[in-house]
Amino acid sequence: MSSTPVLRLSGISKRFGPLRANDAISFELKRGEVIALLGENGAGKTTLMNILFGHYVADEGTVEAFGTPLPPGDPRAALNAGIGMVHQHFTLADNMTVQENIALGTQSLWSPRLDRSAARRRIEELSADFGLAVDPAATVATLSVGERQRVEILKALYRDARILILDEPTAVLTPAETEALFRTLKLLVAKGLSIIFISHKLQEVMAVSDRVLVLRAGKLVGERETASTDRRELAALMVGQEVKPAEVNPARLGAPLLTLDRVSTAPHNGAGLADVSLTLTAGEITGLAGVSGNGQAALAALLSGIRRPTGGRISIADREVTDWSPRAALAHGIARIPEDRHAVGTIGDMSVTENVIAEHYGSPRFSRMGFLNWKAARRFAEKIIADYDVKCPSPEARIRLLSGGNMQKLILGRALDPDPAVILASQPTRGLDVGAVAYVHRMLLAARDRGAAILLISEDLEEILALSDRITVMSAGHLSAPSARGERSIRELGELMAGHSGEHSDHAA
Amino acid sequence: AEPIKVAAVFTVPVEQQWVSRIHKAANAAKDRGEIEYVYSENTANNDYERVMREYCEAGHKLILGEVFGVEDAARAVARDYPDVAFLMGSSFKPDPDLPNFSVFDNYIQDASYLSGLVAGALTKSKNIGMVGGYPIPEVNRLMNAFMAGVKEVAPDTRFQVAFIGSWFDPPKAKETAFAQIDGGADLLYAERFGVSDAAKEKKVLAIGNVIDTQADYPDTVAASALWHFEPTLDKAIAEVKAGTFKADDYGVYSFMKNGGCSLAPLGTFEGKVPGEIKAKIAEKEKAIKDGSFTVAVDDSEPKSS
Amino acid sequence: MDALDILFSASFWVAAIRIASPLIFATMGELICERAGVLNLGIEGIMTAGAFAGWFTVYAGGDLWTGLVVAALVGALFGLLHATLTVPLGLSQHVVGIGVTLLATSLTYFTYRLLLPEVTSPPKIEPFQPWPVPGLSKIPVVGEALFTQTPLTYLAFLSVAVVAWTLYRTPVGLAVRAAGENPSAVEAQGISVTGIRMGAVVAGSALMALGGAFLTTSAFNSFFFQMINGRGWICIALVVFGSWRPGKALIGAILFAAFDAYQVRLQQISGGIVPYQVFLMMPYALSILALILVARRATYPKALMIPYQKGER
Amino acid sequence: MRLEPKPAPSLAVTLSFPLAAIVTTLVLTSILVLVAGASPLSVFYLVAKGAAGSQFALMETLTRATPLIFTGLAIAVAFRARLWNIGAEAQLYMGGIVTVALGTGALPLPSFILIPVLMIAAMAAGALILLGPAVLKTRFGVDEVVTTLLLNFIVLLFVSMLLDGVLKDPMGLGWPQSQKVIAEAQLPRLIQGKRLHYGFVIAIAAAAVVWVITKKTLLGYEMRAVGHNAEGARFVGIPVNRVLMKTALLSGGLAALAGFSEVSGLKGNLTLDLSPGYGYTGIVVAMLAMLNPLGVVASAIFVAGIFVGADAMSRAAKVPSYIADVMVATSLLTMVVAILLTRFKIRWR
Ligand SMILES: Nc1ncnc2c1ncn2[C@@H]1O[C@H](COP(=O)(O)OP(=O)(O)OP(=O)(O)O)[C@@H](O)[C@H]1O
Ligand SMILES: Nc1ncnc2c1ncn2[C@@H]1O[C@H](COP(=O)(O)OP(=O)(O)OP(=O)(O)O)[C@@H](O)[C@H]1O
Ligand SMILES: [Mg+2]
Ligand SMILES: [Mg+2]
Repeated sequence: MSSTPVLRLSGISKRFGPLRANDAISFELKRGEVIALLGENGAGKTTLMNILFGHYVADEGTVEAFGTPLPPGDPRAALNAGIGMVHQHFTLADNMTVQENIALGTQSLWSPRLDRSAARRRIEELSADFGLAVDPAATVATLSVGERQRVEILKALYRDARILILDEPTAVLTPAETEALFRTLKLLVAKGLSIIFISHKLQEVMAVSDRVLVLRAGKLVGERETASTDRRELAALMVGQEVKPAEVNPARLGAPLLTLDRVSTAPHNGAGLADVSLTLTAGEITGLAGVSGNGQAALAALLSGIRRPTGGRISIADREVTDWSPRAALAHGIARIPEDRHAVGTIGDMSVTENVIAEHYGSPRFSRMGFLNWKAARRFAEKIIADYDVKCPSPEARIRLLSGGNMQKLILGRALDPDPAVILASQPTRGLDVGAVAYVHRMLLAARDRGAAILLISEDLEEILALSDRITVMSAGHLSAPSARGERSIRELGELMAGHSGEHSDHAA
Repeated sequence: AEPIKVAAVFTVPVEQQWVSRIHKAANAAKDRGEIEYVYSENTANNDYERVMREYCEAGHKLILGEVFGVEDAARAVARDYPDVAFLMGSSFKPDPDLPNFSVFDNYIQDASYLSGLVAGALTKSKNIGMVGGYPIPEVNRLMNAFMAGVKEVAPDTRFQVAFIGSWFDPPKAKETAFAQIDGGADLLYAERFGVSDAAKEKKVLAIGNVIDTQADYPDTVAASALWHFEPTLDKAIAEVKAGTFKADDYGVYSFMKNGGCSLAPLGTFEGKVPGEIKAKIAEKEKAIKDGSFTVAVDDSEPKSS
Repeated sequence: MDALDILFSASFWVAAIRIASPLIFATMGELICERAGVLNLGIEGIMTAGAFAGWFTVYAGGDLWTGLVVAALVGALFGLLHATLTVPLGLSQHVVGIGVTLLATSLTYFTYRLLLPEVTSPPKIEPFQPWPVPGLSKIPVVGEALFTQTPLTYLAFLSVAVVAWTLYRTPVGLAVRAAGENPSAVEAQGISVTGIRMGAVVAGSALMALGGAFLTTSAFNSFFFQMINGRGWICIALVVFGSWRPGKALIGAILFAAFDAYQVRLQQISGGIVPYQVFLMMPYALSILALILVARRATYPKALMIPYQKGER
Repeated sequence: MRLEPKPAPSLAVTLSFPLAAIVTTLVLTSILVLVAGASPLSVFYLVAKGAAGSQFALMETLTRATPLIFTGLAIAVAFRARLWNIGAEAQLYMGGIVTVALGTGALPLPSFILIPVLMIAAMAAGALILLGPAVLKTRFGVDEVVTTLLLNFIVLLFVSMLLDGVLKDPMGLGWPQSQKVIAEAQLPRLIQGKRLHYGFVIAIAAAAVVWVITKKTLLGYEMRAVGHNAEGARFVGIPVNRVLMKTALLSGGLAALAGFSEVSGLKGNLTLDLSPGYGYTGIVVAMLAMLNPLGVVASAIFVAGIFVGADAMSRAAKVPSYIADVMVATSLLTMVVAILLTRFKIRWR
């Protein structure tokens, strides 16, 4: 391995108002090297990468690629210098095809014709070379998250990127997809590319990286050779103290609180439910594993109230519900932690206060005769901020400006506030740092110990295994028979997830 | 003598046929040195009263305009400025209690009738198209007189009547005229700008209205009923000058016998109109002028037949 | 003629295509803007300015084609104003659009009155004449309808082809579409969203101005106040009706124009029993009806009306 | 070029940019006046005098501001919920139609009952006509920008039809105009002999009510939530479609009040030119006010003042009167830029 740095960042600083998102950060990336960038939510990782790529302009500091300085704020220069970036939030045009997304900007804007056949050939070549299977003619909107990520990587490779930046690429991937991604990364490194890889998942960091950089509150606080460190040390570096995994007490089961009886739904971001029966019991966490797109979204939408069943019955505390809506779900004591905290969990341009009362703004607690009681609302916001240790400038701040972890804490606080009977937690820790993950886990376990019935939907098998008292697997809209804690091995679960077993708990149709 | 300060408030641009006649007469008086003349065009009815008041405040002695939509407001202004004379296009009658407020209108049915005689003689298909803006008295009156003229010569003529719902959409007027030509019309009554253009393009004939456009369409416009605002304005100026301005209906000054309207010279069509018709025109014109024949004033909406 | 005969007469379709021509230009212009993510409500004013600029150039002695070039330039200039305010500054596209319409219209009227202070009847020019395409114009009905028009109508059809080709077959068109779908995808590929969007608005505005100029140099021969008379707003509806696709929008424009031509002809044969306003309403009401039918399937540009700021969180 | 938010701007900054906008407008207008061959020096004086230089001028400005306050409020309410109502013009005319339909003698009631009845009826009509596009939007996904825009044409033709038919004034000699409303249906003038009428007072009251609704009530909260993120609002249990319907009703009703107030307070009857585009100008007014209901009052008076002042200036300076609209447009565009600059700093690079 050559030791010439392909990339050098020197003294990068960036402020957003009073906030120092990056504070004098310097490091080098070598040819064929994989650097993992670690840090809590809001530590400044994305900001740093955005500066490197030219989306943001640093207040101070310079970026050099292959020995030449990059002009600040010019993504095109970064691209031309051979830097490719896979953003934390994908930058794909949904209504356009894979090929169009990849070819965008690769030809001179003023050439009279798109060279479509050549583009297609090249995409197919790259797909084959690096194991990035995807149909160039498919519309992006129809692709799974994993496929979209492959498109993003292809975008970079298509432009002959020599340096690839991946911002939390695995946060939204299934374990299988993650493995495929890592295989691709190995191939890339073998071809001499250098990679910067951001993740909150320490086992991934240990698996793929050569070197680890740790950011905390905008500062580079540590640098380790991967071979000479371990997960505990990295976690401690990130958070500034040791992170203890949440402790699990034995479950004390209560009455069944929510029952689905042969419920079907229309497809929703993937498969719909097909004759699904499920009971959530007080004091128990039911873990729902599965490859995304198999009906988890439909189940979450159903329990949130935003979708109605097309068949079957929902009973809550043994009474069948007839009228079903988000309001009805809330009224029946179902707390919802949505999968996508930006799109549906929060209203980004409204304040923290306005967001935390969103589910109960019409209750006597916050309103009187059609008028909002802003004082009570603000008191409630302050309470949640204090109780859940949310870092935010003030209850009046737009919630959009909060980091993912803090946003998630607010959603948690809002959902758990009046001790809900049933909790629906969809991907509750996606994209969160280790500290925040442990925190969310503790809160969920505490709610279970208080007697709530919890449905945990997650693509993170480790999380499912750690928290669930009972595990069921979803595949093609069907549920497997549940298994108790520790009953099935990871391999068995994996096979169920892949749909390799006809073993469904559903009544025969 | 000092020229009289005259201000005009128009609700449409001064190119619009109707207003252009007032504007022309006022400019002529200005050129003769009798008046000082300013105007506001395209004034929305909402702003009309304010503009009138501003002119009154600025010391103008005679205000011209058209108050079809703002009758009450205009009269209120007149009440507030008793020393200013108002000569306004209006469908209503003057009010003796408001001695400084007189009205006029384009009573040119005499000329329209005569132009109808020409049209009746020239249409071969006995099918005439008429394109109007809105069916209001000022328009209906002329159309009806024209139709009466046509029927005098060619009683079995069919009329296609259309309103385009706008004073100012020549392309639309032109399209409508095209449609009427498709429907068999070989002569068009050009109440709106645009109609003569269609006639010219499709090589059919047109009859002009209010202004003479034969110069622009020498092979198309056979005859025009002209409005002359000069008698109306000159009368008013004289009254103001003499200090004898009073509430009056100046409508009659648009009548043929007072020189307020005329049939434009046949010009390029001199040779194309049959002699008997020319004779008939001369005879009717004489009868109108000596009062032995009156063209009916019919303000009802004309319909296709 | 009865109501059905009209539909089979060539002269009716000739009229429909002629009425459609200015709409086609302006609709293509609006379509480009919206495809790039910018709603251009300046259309009505830009058409007015184009109508005047084109006409006046010819009136002042320029030839007809020069008039068109001037019209397009004036349109582009107002487009540049619109684009500067809505794209890099990210101001409300509604306000700026209405402001540009008001500014372009009133400036045009002001200029008209300054340049032609004392006219009592509108000055005329010699407009484009119909130019039957040899051979093709002899085909019954269809040939007559399509190929006995003025050169400007052929140009309108050509503009549809050019816009469609550009959007779907060239790199810049790809960038325009992507800018309207997801600007950050464009930025991430090293293309300036600001540049693409501004370019689209400027080019689109030039086309709108040509639509205006069609009215004064082809459909008619002089300039009038209030000449555009809502045609610009119609084009905005046509873009939606056409689901933001040039071909469909073309069909929409022709359908709308056909309704318009049809109602004029129906008015003649109804004998005044039905109020004429009902006929005038027809094209608008049918447009709404048509929108209801297409709405479900339409996929609008996702980033339409959403300003893009680089590095915004 | 990038925009960076400024930390809470000082009062001086907040005021200086709009001031600069006005100065810019005046300079640009002066250039046009110069081109027109008149002296540009007195433009500022003449505009100010024409807009507020006398009691008459001030009353005229406020008279013209009245309908703009209503339509501005209508737009502000709708845009807050991202209901793009471009059809305030149509709603205004619906208000006018109802006012003359019921106010010309059909309801022989005393003034203090008749006027509220007319207001409610007018609001209902305006609300109803916007409900159509709102339903089409929520049920069929039809873009409301287009439907509300097209309805403007349809309603205007409808008015034209009524004025040729059932609402035609039998004494109107065929002009497309309605009868006058009866004395009981008229809003009194605020000052004898001036045009300013109680519609202005109602407009101010409406602004206050709308302010309370948007800032203090559940509906205001819901509207804002729906406007910012409809999907998120639906998730947390806000009945999005119902909120949009309520918004449409409120917005349409407010715009209709403009029609009511113009007929009942100013014109007395309904004509085809009841509104010279107040519905469209309302958009401008609302956005200048940044959708703040109280700001709408100020911005309506500003827009009206510029128009009235510039119109008077055109006559005093003897330049074509179209300069008034040029000035309104210029001041609007410079003003939105100024408002932006009070809140953001432009950074090159
Ligand atoms: N455009 C912006 N305006 C204001 N603040 C911003 C902006 N972008 C980022 N921030 C703030 O800067 C800090 C660093 O954010 P950044 O996105 O870099 O964190 P991160 O390390 O990527 O976090 P995560 O793990 O959640 O992705 C955060 O506090 C964030 O709120
Ligand atoms: N410039 C704009 N263009 C379009 N819509 C806007 C604009 N500004 C705000 N809105 C919409 O208006 C609604 C309310 O805006 P905003 O969040 O500013 O409310 P607010 O904070 O209560 O207002 P204010 O600052 O007047 O108190 C939102 O639905 C938003 O989408
Ligand atoms: Mg990040
Ligand atoms: Mg994150």
